[in-house]
Amino acid sequence: MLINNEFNEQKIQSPLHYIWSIFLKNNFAVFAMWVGIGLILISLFADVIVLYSPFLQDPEHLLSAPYWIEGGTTEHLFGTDDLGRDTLARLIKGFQFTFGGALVITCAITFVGAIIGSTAALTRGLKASVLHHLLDALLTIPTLLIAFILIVLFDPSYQNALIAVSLSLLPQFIRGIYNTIDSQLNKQYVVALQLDGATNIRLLRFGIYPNILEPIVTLVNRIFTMAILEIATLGFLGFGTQSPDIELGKLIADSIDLSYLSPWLIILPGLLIFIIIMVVNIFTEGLRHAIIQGED
Amino acid sequence: MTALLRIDNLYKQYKGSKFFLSSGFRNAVGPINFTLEKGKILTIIGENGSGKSTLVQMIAGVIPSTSGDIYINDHALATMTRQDRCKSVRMIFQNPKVSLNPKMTIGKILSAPLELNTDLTAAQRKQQIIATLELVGLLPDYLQFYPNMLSAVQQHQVAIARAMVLNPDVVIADSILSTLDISLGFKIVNILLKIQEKKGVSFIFISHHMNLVRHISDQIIVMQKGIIVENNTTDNIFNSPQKMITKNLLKSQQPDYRK
Amino acid sequence: MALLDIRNLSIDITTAQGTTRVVDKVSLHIVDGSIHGFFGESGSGKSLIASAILGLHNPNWKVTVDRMFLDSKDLTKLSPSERRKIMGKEIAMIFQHPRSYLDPSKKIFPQINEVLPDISLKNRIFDKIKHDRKKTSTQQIKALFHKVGIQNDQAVLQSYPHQLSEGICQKIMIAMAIANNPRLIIADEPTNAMEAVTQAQILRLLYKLNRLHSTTILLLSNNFGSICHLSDFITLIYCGQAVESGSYKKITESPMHPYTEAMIKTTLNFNESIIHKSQLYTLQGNIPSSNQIPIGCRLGPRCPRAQRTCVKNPDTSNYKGHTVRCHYPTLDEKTA
Amino acid sequence: MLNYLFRRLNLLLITALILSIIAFIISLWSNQARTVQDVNVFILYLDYMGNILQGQWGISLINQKSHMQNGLIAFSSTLELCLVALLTSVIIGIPLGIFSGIYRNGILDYTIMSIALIGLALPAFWLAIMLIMLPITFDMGLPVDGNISPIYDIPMITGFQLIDSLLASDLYNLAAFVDRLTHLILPSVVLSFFLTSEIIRLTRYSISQVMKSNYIKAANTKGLTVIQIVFRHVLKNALPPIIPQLRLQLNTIISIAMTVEIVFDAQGSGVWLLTSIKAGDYLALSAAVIIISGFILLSSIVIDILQMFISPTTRKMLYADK
Amino acid sequence: YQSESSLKDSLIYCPESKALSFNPQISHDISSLDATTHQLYNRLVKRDPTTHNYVPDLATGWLLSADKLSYTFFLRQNVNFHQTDYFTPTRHFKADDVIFSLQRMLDQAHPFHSVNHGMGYYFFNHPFTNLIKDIVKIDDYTIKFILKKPDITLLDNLAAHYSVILSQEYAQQLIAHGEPDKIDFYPIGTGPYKFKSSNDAGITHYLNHAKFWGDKVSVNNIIFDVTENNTKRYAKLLTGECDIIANPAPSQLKQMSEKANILLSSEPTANILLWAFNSNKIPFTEKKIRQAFSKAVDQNNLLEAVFYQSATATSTLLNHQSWAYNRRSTDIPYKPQEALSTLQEMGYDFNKKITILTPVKNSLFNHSFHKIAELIQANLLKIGVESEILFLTQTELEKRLLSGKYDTYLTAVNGKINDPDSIFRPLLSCDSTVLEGNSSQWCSKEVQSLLNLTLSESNFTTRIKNYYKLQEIIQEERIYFPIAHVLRMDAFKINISGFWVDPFTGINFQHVKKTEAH
Ligand SMILES: Nc1ncnc2c1ncn2[C@@H]1O[C@H](COP(=O)(O)OP(=O)(O)OP(=O)(O)O)[C@@H](O)[C@H]1O
Ligand SMILES: Nc1ncnc2c1ncn2[C@@H]1O[C@H](COP(=O)(O)OP(=O)(O)OP(=O)(O)O)[C@@H](O)[C@H]1O
Ligand SMILES: [Mg+2]
Ligand SMILES: [Mg+2]
Repeated sequence: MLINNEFNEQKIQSPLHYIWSIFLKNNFAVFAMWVGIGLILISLFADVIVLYSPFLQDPEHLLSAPYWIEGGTTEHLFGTDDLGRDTLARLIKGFQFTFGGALVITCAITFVGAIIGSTAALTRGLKASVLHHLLDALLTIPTLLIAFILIVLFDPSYQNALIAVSLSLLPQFIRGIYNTIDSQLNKQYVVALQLDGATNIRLLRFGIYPNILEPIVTLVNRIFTMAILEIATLGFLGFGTQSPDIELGKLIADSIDLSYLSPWLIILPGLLIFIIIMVVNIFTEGLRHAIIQGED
Repeated sequence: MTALLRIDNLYKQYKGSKFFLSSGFRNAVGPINFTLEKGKILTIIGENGSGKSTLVQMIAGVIPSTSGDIYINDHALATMTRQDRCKSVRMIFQNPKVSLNPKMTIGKILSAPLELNTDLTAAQRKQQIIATLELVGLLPDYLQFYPNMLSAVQQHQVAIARAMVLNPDVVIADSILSTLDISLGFKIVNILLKIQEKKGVSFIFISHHMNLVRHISDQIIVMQKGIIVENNTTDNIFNSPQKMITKNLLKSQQPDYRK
Repeated sequence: MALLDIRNLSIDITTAQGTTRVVDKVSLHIVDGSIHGFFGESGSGKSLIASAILGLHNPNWKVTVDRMFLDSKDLTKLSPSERRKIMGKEIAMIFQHPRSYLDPSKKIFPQINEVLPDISLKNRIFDKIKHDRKKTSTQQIKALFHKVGIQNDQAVLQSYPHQLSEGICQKIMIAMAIANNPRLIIADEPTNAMEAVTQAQILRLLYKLNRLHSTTILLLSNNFGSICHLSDFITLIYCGQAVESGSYKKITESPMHPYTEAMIKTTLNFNESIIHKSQLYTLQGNIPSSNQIPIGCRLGPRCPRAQRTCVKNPDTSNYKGHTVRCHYPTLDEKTA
Repeated sequence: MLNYLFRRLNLLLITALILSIIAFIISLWSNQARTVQDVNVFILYLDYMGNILQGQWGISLINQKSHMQNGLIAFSSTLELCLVALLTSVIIGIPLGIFSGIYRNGILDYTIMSIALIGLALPAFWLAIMLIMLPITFDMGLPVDGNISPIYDIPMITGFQLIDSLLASDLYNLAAFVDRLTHLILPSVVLSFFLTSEIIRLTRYSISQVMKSNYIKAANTKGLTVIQIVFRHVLKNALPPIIPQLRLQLNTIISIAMTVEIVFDAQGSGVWLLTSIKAGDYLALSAAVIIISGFILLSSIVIDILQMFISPTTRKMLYADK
Repeated sequence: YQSESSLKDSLIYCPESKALSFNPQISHDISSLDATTHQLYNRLVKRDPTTHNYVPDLATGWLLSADKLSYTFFLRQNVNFHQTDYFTPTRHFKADDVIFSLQRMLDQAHPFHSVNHGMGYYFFNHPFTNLIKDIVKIDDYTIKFILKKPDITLLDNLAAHYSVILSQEYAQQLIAHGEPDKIDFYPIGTGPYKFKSSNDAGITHYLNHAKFWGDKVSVNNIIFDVTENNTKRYAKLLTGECDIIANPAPSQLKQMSEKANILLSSEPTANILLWAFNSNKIPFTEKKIRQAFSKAVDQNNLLEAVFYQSATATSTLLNHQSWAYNRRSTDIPYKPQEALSTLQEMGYDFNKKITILTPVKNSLFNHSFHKIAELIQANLLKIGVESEILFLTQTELEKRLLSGKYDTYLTAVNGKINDPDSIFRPLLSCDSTVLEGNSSQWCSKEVQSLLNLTLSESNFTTRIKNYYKLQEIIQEERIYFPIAHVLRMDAFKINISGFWVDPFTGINFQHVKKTEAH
């Protein structure tokens, strides 16, 4: 009798399920996930949930403080700015632009970067080496400089800022994907699959991607974090969203003169950026741990 | 009767690395010439780094050869389609822990070679896989399992099944026992022997365990520094080794310390 | 006279899957000046026991032991600093894959130098000034290398570990182990994954050390055949349970436990003139995985002699220094 | 080894070529260089490269000086900021990372890692603004603007104002140097926030990797204390791998430094580029590409080569991969 | 750490923007004036800051001829020009320097007339061309101005910032070296401070002019450290990086006034913030529409939201302090309902989006124009008028203004001399172009003749009467919607004393004193 019958009783869980079940045990990360989902919903339905239009001016309440601070009103929970616009509404609107933009960028980079990175990793020869050197060169240009160049090329606008940020982050992602795939290529199960004659797509789909979840999650997280920070930075420098549209970085820049009268106009958007990044990082950190644990 | 496998002046060279100006080549393996007949077990022995793995990997098609030809049933391997090649030569990787994709079920792992190299329908494939599992001594239930749920021996069995599922003519097993305890390794040897008995395939086997080599092989090749120094039947090698290296290799087994 | 005396050592490990008793009531009795072979298949818990002896286990492992004495010192009651003293001086350890146990960023010389006796801080400073420390230590090292059979010592001392072969590295490890003339060397599969020729060299070296300096050696291995001839005493462990323990002679000539019998049969596979390409003898079944350990006697499901009582954990019975843990041991007339 | 050097050199040349092409394209497009339409692009490129190599990078619209001069002065100031920040981050980050890595998953570790996460999540420009607002809330007298007080008139010798102000000590004693240092404090604090958390993470990872390794186990069996082990075996193995990791972050660091400079109005590359762009002087961008990327490229290669000399393990890897 | 301002002989002044040049003849922005008029140069006469009487400067006295057509000025002797790295004077100040300086603006053939004319501006020659026929040197220390017609604004003009006296000798040296354009960037004057250095980062360094003819200054170094960002400027005042800051942000005033170690100075100026209606473009050709738009905007709200206490509301173009200010001029109050009904009456097309041109101040953080525009936009929306804010840089703005394709324009004008004409003429005269200030493209015969008439009128009562009339017309026509007079504000450390600000000629550091900081 060669077979242990006990195995049959064991519930067979696919690795993804297994990872997920480990992840769910991490309360902190699960909480971050729900907050993250909440954030996504807010950014999707920002226009519906705000009580006031972010552009509506309320001359009765100029520069009122958040309600928990002396001088605040419950009418404007987070206070108003110097034109009497509701800070909460503006935060949400700005958040929509920053977070939504970063989300779109991250998806786009992940998609495009995965395609280019995989192709590069699986091809050899001239094409790959040209791409390589190009990446090497692009990686030596600081992202802010790339963004400057592209912004100057296309004029400042929200869309162009997004394009600039994605193009400046794309090389990093491609290089990251390339390196991870490349390290997978000499794994024996990949060699075995290649020997079976698997096409590249199949190789990636079954052989490689399921095994590089952890580095991908790390990479995507990094890209997302950088995207948020860069969108906000460009907005702050006046290269992003143009008035009247708002974005968290621009919100800060707009209120900078008011830092003495109502510092929360600056503090709140900054904190929001901070919270977004924290939430996403805690979530991905939990995910990473789950993946690592699930793999051994 | 012609040989099943014939190796003809096979070379493998790696780019030299000492000086960048003299971009010389370093001979890892070659020239290699030997033949293998159907249903026989050929064992390659030699010191570490003598080129055994390089040689068999070339035969299996994992790495390309620099020059020379490999013939199976008088067809040059280089001119064959990939499908034919896969059906002729298969390789069992050394360590199933790293050669079985942890994210694929056993069923998927085994059906991949069938899907890619045969025109069988899904049902036929399943049938074939179950038959192969039976051959290596595993229950069909294992199809749903992931490799990490299996014990080391079972993982080896799966690795063998993957090699056998296409019914190849030659199966290569490069030091597959080195990661196992001796007692467990014997189990694998038993399976291989049984398979050979049933299917009549030829094996190319690499091992450092001389007693085992003696037990299972029909023919032995001794390699040193990339070339074959001795190629003979098991009895001849063990009873009258010609070269010093062979004698050393044989002597290393089971020394008596108490003397 | 027992150098190391361990009674009922158990180790429980808690993982994501739950707590498992990985080592179950193992007793070990190592006679001073002997080579004690400790055989068990992969994953049977040998390394765990070794690290428990040295106190190197993870804090989240639960180690319980009735008695663990090195000579007359109770190892369980040592303070960290006392334990550290013991580790270098009285117990030394050598490992499988020696190269990975050498610091890759340092040359061999400073690594050996580190373990040489008497490097108190005061002396070190003093020697730095006097510059002759190096000389004396070089001599010491030379002597050590001579003992373990390394010839070109200068070259070796000036190399990084990655420039040396596994065999040399293992010899260096052994040299480092014997530098302080420890009473006990624990060798954890010192020859595994080495070439047969090198394996023989290392084992012969250990044997010589034992005979010439009467250093006690605890030799852990998963290859019964390669160590049994070397050992004075042998203990077999299966899945964390010590199954049988006794002198070389008793174990090889009159094994009592079915597992031991099976192992001996396995080793002897080739010695008898067996038919070419016939099936080799193996014990049926597989080693259970750590979360599937059967209750009672762990060999139970695979044991040819298993009966209903085997679901209860057998007690250890001692037959004149030959201990066995089985409900149905093979007893020949003499021992019975 | 020579082979490796050669490969690095090769990489350097090709990457430099690509960079120069990028710079050329920017300059072409900014249309300031020259506008000869019919001439072959290739010839234009050669022309451009000729000019670049002769140091004729074009004249800035802001102050009628050469772009090269402007760029180098600005970048040296950025570099100075980065170095000061790096120094503080190393001093703070490495010990924290070591603690974290050794006592992995302890309370100390969690605290340190939370700090590191916070450092990553705070937007640099926002942090900078918060620091600028500090003097208003607390009466704190750290300068918030510029490189050095305008009172001091430091002759430029090296371009690094810390050094220059030291050299000018006959004029102002050490006052100018101290003043420069105090001007660097707030910007480098902001930059250090990011850098420190990066260094903590890298160190922690590297240390915990080493702590898991076999030779640390062996060191334990030799009877060494934790401190001995850390100093004799852990650090030497764990710290060198951090450098190439940090090297990969070089462009992010410079990016953040530029943002910080803009907020603090320190006369570095950030302000230089910003004012150039505002003045429509886009040739500055191509000068920046050459200077900044050139620096990053060169320093990466230098680091790689140094790494090879320092670390025996890397050398081993080089032997292994042919 | 010792803050920089603790050094007693250095004063750091932080203005908002950089001086365009170091010659107030060609740059008239307030930063240039602050940096030059009183520090580097002297004029023939100046106005006493308290009594507003004309007092001698480089002229020791003057005589008006009986026909009111010529003035004779007697010049101060032994006045030294600055000695710097780039110029060493060999002679004292004399009549030639006066003639050189003033003729530069008057005489088209003057070798320096067109030098640096890139900064060309209305005031470069305007005030004098219609005024002075000739300037005659009588001897080295006596000169005579011959007027075209009797005009009482000569002294005003000579006391204005652009009448500074440069060195003729230096100019000749520059010509000889072939670099005449340096005259405005490496200045030589007779003022209490001399130019030392200036860099791109906006830092300008002045040294004490040791051989100054007047009282010795107590602070040896004056440093201008341009800081665009309001927040930063304030922070620098607090950290001691600045001793005096110009134009603190309105939002900071309240907090500043509460700080014990900071003082504020405020000075009314002839500055006015305007919303101009393009009277050439439908529908703003209609008076009633313009009035309706005026009624639709809540001026008080604008002031409160943007300026806090740093501006005074106004309904006319003139400052309340001006002698020509018409106290009886009618206000147009905020009445959105009325505005709406007027618009409906007039058949205003509510589907049309009107444009509001807004200049981008070349500072990264300054948004106050924009803020005003946004407030106006919101006000207009309340009566159903949609508008679009065009936020334009200087060049784009000029292009747009010249093309005439705009509805309204948000701007500010600054009176250069203390004469109502200097406010009215640029805004209302048919001769002045859109860039000179006539951003509503206004041209009416009545206004034009009134303007011209009043300028040559020497009877003061008639002048007042005329200007009253003019103000009534403007008020009725509603060509401009005057928003506010912005106050010139400076904030300084408590240990600084003795500086004063002239609303027309800039800040004066001559008598500034710095005591030990606490
Ligand atoms: N990718 C490679 N590049 C360069 N040289 C290589 C490469 N792979 C192997 N070699 C060299 O080829 C020689 C043969 O190696 P091979 O692995 O075939 O030896 P082996 O006989 O299988 O040894 P072992 O018994 O240890 O498995 C070795 O000297 C090795 O250094
Ligand atoms: N850190 C750990 N955490 C959880 N389980 C562990 C850990 N280390 C070892 N084990 C478990 O303890 C058992 C015994 O391991 P040990 O390493 O002692 O075996 P061994 O006999 O030394 O095997 P080998 O011959 O492979 O060295 C194994 O089943 C393993 O799963
Ligand atoms: Mg091999
Ligand atoms: Mg072990």
